[in-house]
Amino acid sequence: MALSREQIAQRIARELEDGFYVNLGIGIPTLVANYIPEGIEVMLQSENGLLGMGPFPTEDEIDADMINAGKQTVTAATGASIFSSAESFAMIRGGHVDLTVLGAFEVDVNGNIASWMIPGKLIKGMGGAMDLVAGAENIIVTMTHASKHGESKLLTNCTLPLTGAGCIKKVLTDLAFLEIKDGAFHLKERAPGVSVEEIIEKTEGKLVVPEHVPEMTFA
Amino acid sequence: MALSREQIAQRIARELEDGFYVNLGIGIPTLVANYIPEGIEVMLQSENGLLGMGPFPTEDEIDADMINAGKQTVTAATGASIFSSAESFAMIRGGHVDLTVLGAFEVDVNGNIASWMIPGKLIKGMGGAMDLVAGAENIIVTMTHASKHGESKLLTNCTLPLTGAGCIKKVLTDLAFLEIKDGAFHLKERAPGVSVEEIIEKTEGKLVVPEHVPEMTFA
Amino acid sequence: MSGFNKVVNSYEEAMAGLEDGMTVIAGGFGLCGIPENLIAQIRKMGTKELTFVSNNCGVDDFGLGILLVDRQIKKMISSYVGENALFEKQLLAGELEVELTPQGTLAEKMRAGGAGIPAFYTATGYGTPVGEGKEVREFNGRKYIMEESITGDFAIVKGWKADTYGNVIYRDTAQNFNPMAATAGKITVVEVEEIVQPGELKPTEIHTPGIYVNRVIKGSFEKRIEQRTVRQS
Amino acid sequence: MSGFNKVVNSYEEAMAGLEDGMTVIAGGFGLCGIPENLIAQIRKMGTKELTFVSNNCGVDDFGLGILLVDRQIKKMISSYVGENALFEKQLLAGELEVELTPQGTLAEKMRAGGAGIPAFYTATGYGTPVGEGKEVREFNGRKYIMEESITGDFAIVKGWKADTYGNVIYRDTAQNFNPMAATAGKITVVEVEEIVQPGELKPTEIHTPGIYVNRVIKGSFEKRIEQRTVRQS
Repeated sequence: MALSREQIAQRIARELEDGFYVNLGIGIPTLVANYIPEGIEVMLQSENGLLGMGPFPTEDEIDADMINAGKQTVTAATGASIFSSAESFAMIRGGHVDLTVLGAFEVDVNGNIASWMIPGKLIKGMGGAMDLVAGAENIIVTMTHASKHGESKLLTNCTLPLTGAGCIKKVLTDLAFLEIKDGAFHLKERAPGVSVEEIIEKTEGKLVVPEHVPEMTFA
Repeated sequence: MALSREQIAQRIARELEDGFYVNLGIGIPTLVANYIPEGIEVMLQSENGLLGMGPFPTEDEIDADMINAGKQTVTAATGASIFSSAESFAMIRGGHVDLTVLGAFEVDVNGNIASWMIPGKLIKGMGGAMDLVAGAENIIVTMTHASKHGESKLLTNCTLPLTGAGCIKKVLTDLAFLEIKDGAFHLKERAPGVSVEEIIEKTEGKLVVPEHVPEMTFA
Repeated sequence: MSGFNKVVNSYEEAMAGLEDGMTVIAGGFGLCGIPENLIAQIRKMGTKELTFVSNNCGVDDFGLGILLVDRQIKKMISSYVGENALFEKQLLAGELEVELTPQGTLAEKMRAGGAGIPAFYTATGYGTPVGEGKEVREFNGRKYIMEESITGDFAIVKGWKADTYGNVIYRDTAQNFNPMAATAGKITVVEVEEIVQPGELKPTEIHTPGIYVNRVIKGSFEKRIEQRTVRQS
Repeated sequence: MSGFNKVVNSYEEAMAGLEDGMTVIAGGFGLCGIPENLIAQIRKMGTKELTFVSNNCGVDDFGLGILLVDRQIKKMISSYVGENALFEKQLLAGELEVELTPQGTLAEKMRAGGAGIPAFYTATGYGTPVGEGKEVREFNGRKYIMEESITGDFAIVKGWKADTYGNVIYRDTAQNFNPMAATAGKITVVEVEEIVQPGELKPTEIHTPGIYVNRVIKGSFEKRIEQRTVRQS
């Protein structure tokens, strides 16, 4: 069966290492914060200028001057630092963030990503996404494997305008965990009960399938 | 008679306006701080990261962490701010300093300045001088009009390696105050008792002399 | 009165000199840390054909969004816009121009503008629509695009506290774009919640040194919250 | 123990991994705010052929000057050097290479290095020996030169206080080049006068966020004064 939103977040959380500075995009990536494994500490970077994002505030703690990049009210964790947008993107662009997790419309075998613009629809802007994908060494893209109409989002060439070129190495979909290298998707894990055949069928870009593809397990 | 060091400082101080942010170079320029006219307040910028330099400390106040760009112990004036070298030169390069005063070996009719390097002698470095002359709109260069051997330092073309190109508009020597424009030095004032003839003789670059050249007066 | 006293006592004075067709750089992220009263003053003045450099364009009835009502904005340079209906309408009708700029590039363009750096290279946007028409150059085997800096005729900034000399500190994440905006205006106006005497702010804690600031005014602020999210206590 | 605990307990550990031929970026201006014990540790290790990026090179028996004794420095990238006799001797003998860089350009090169900006344009040095061989480009009628950023294998930094997560604040003008140096090292080592617990430094007052810092060590400091100038009280 396809992974639930929570399972996607759980699987991504396994990529976290103790001491990681992590930027989580809006949507499913935000849920990762709920599944940080025992014994591991990470610090969340919010690109509006906060390193060490804490939980949402209680009613009493709400403060208009304390928000995250999703414009939600938040708190600062112990040991947090707060700084300007220029400093925040110096961190991001300079490659100091250990892991970035974000959503996308499409990725392709060359590590290109399209996530911000659908021609013909109203364009609201890229926000910090282009900086995040250009700056990070270690990025996980999370998305559904195919559209509702069954069209693959893992392509030979992205069809939508790009957010970044050649920068994506890991993709987690609702069906599989894949790595991108040498111009192909490499199937690493599949969702519980999802067959390799289904993944092959729903992957338009070149897919390398090893002899054994382990199934993800969830507690 | 040629101006004394103190008179040079006094004359420069007349260029100060209330509310000016000023960077004073090492040597004679530093003395300007002693002659700030009544009713005028200026803030001194020290390029190592201090805006609002105060007087030297008393013995009791001395603090190794509080120095100026000449590496002298100083104090912070009321309302001072302290910041990094990058921020300090953002101010300087960005043209936010209202007046810069510095010494030089040579200037020429095109506003070029040479102040940091004499080939064949040991080169210690330009420090912040190149940034200061490139960043400021309003610069006063102060120097002796001629060398001890009588060779002019106000030239058609600088002979020494430049500190900056086309950036100097005002020069105060021990003999005269001059402005540089349209490829010439324009004589504006002369030191008390110094003849226009002497200034003409000691100025190698093109010199424009108006009908009347007022004499500087000192209290 | 000291030549360093930047305090003005009315919003008319604060925005005096703003003219049709000018470029205004504004601090703020979403509705957080926006100079709300300076924006309201621009609304009141009715100045037209303005170009705004700001990460966002407010919402329908708050922030820069209120300048859409009388079509005061000609162009937005922003990373994310369209949280309001009027914006969308004017954009689709071709009455409003938008130059979408990645958030980090936008912050750096403002900083560079204030710091006398006319252009810099970044990998952000290479190979995307943002990079089209821009110079591409390779450094150490990687491709970068050249981005030019931004300066404004005015910068409008929201601080927390300022002293009368214009030294400013910001509160929490209301800092965001404000310090860079402050450096990049020919005339920089800062509105704050509290004005203190010189010497009351610690020199090493000042975020924006007064050298960047031309006018300071004390305001009172609504500080509207865009996404009110809470946990149970 | 948290993965964010950056504290090390010996100078050996602090500088572990430094190898011959590496590039080290050092904070400090003159003898103010220099990482004096980290420098002393490099002396002790005897590492050779080092390139140092630092505004100055100390004096004969203090600061980076002490690394000249055993000829540990191959090259200095600095704005002002030569406050010591040994430096002069090695320079004239061709045993030491110097790349003189304007002070503001040097600060910006470090910042750019840490911020993922491979190059920027500045008017500083145009038309001078510093501009020779560098690309010249005109923006708005003025000429600028392209300067490339700097990063180091190590950055050595002197802070005032740090928390165990590596958040650092600097004291007065001992800040100088330290914040930029901190961003530009593959491994950034900060020595401080006091280590506090996370939460003790106010988030908006932190000069260097811990994300840039790999190791923190508490030292004791001589803090030598170069030009002792006083007034009568």
